[in-house]
Amino acid sequence: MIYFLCLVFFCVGLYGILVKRNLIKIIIGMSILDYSVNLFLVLTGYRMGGRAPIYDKTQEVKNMVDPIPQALVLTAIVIGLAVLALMIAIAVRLYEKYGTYDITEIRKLRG
Amino acid sequence: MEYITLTEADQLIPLMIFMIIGSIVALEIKDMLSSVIAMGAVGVGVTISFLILKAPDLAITQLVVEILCLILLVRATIKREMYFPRKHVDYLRIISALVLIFVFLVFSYAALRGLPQFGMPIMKVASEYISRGIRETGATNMVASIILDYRGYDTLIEASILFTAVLGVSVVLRAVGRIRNEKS
Amino acid sequence: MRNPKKGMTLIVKEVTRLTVGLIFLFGIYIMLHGHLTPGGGFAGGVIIALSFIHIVLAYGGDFASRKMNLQTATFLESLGGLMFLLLALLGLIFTGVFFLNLLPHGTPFELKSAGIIPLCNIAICIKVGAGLFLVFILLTTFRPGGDK
Amino acid sequence: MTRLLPLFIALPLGCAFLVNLFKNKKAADLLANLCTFILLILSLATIYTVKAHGIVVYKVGNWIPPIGISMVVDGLTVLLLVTVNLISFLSSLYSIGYMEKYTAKPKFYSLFLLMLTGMNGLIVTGDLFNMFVFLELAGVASYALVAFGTEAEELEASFKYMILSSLAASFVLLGVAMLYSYTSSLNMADIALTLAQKSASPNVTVLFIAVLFLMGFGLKAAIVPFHPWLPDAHPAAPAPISAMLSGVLIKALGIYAMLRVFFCVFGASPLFLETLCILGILSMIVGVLLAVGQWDVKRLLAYHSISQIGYVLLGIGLGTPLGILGGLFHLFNHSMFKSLLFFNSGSLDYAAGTRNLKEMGGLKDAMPVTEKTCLVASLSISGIPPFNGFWSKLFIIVACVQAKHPGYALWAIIGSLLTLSSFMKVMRYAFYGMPKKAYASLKEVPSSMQAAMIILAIICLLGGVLLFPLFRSALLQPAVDVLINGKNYAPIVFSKLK
Repeated sequence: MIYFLCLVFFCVGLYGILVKRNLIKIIIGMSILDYSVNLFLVLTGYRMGGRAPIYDKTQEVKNMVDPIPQALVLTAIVIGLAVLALMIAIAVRLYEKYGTYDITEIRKLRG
Repeated sequence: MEYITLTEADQLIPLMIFMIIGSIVALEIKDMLSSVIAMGAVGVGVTISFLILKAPDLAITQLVVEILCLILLVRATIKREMYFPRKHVDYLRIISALVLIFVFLVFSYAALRGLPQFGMPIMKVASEYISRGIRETGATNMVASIILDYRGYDTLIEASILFTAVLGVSVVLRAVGRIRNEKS
Repeated sequence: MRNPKKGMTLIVKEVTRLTVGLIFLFGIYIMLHGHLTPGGGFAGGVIIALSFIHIVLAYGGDFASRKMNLQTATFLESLGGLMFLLLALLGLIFTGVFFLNLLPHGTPFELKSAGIIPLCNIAICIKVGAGLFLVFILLTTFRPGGDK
Repeated sequence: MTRLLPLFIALPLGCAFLVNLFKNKKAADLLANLCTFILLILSLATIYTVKAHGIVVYKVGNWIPPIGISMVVDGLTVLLLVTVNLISFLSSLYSIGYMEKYTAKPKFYSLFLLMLTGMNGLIVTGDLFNMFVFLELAGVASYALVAFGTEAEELEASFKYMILSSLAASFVLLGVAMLYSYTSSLNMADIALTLAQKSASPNVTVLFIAVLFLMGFGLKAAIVPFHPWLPDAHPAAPAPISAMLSGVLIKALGIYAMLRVFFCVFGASPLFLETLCILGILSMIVGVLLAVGQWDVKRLLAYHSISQIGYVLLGIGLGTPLGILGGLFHLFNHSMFKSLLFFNSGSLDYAAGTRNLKEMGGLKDAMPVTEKTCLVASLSISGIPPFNGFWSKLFIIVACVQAKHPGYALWAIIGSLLTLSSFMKVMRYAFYGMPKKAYASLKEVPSSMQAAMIILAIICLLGGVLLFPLFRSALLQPAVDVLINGKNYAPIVFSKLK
């Protein structure tokens, strides 16, 4: 059930990318897509009643959650940030060339 | 005295619904600044879910990245013309996208049932990390020992991706792209 | 500071002056304790970049670019990358294994432990901090080139 | 040699960091070319290593694979490594002259080397998540390179490419996440073993993950339903980058990753092979039909890339040894002649200042080297006998007939004829015909660009040599064996670890 909700979240991002015509909205859709995939990865690593995967000096820790998805998501967050920064830069430069963020106005090339 | 204990699933489902609504708002609202801020709310929702899922590393990182994203997006939208004339709505595009998404969701619903249930990962490799990690790497934070030792190679490349993106931004935003010689 | 017209109001500037140091220190703390507590080089780097961005937002672009110009940021970024790569190559040079954690591991729960992990954190932190600050500065100081 | 394996990643990465700091253009030229040249030598050396020791597994950080990341070098890897590093060396050679027209040359080389790192790393790795990370590295570098000229069209093409390509990466990551949840491992060999144990017949979950991967890598490879970004992105980039993108990037990121995941991890089911054949034929025909009407040289070439990728997929999709041999050989050949064609178009653009065929004409006398090499490449891509393109197409068509799919063979021949007609148009309008007055004072391009074109033309001419038993057993046959015995991948990798 939770997995499914996470994929619904994914599809909202997908919808944004496929349908919207504002460059910034497309970028927002892209980052929603990133969030949902990251969340999905962390969800798969969760263990019922688990603890954070960090050892403690005072008490013995059992039942840690899976640390691998967390490590992967850390990498994925950084990649998402990098792509987002580049996208914003290109969108800003496109705005400078065309004076708009509307994708239907920006259409010199045909598909 | 009795406490009503909420399981993680109980806490997560309302949060997920909040995030889904937030992201729909972010995509559909007309005002760009509100849209960016709605996305910020979604990002904070993701941060809280990371906390609930016992991933403090991710929560910290997600929060600071979120702040940075918001600053960059606000920079990109502020002081810019955001007027969109109402053209005819492209219904064909919307309907085909919705059909695609519907098929995707139905297919995924069937596929998700094959996965292990929520809260019970298999943890074949992970249990080895947990049992041997502190001895083999000396780090008490398991996530740090994975990203910088067991899978440090990934992190090297990840850092290079950020480097590439920064380089890309500086390349894209350079004032003059080509050297033109006006002979003809 | 010198030019009161630039940037935001006086209140914001004063508050910034008080908090920026704390934010910066917090970033360094997060970075150094990455192998013991949640956080790590990446989060630390972003926080440090944010502390600089904070100054730029409050005082305007010119002030910060005097303090930390683009050349320095580019240099630091490449340096961070090279440092990280060098740490990975140390293993290859000395033992023939890429990415070997060859420094002594020390006792767990102490700051000086876990071999190369803290060093990697520092390298990532320098790189990320410089890189993200560079992105922000480039986007802020970007002026349309004229041809439309 | 095994110890030097990490250099495929470390060397270009280190050079990329260093080049970025340079101010001097000459020093940047020298360092970048030296780096790609060393990588070419290293990749040639891997041929002998694999021939001598069989498959090579390298443990990063000395962790045993399901725990750490491994690098795996087998026949398929070697074929791709040689192709990628050969083209990248020639592209960097070509860039010495060509990139004088752009500003910020050191940054160009830095991005170029980062893209090369991404491709090399993706080819060498044996870990699924690592593959995703390298996919993104090569991707992000290529987005920036497509927008390198910062003209409006280039930025637009880059944005479109970036959106679709990031979408592809998200699909791949979702696939990796589901596969991790399902098998609790990230190492490809380990996943293959677990999947084989879990169930013999494919269930819905595995099918869904496979579809996610197919969509992700298909978008990267620009197979027909997923192609719209390619004809914009490839022409927009500077010519050496177009050559890299069309010549090797779509193959390393799309085709290679797809083959590795499907043949070695999921196991090639007949359903998958059938899908490949159909997608291949679709790409072949749609690509070439869209190409015929084009007047922009680079756009025409980009459409032909889609079409030629179709041939590769068709050959591999047949699943017979001969078909796979033809497909992989065509992959190698296509890298060579398509890079050469993009170099030619870059030279035309460099000298004449236009990419529109209607504006050119009679450049034969002014640019003899470009004309001769372009002729070789055109004949090669159309499949005319002595050149390399003929042999691989012949193999694919014969394999189609052998596998009792004469219909497929017919489509392949039709595609080939259409290709021939469209390249006759290029030669006719660009080089022959009436010389135009505006181009009377044209000179041939700088010598570094000429050298790159001549080397590639010689490879195109002599490409058929690779089919002789001596060379074939070194380069092509091991790659074919990997795909045919995809199921043995996991056991061999684990036996090497013991």
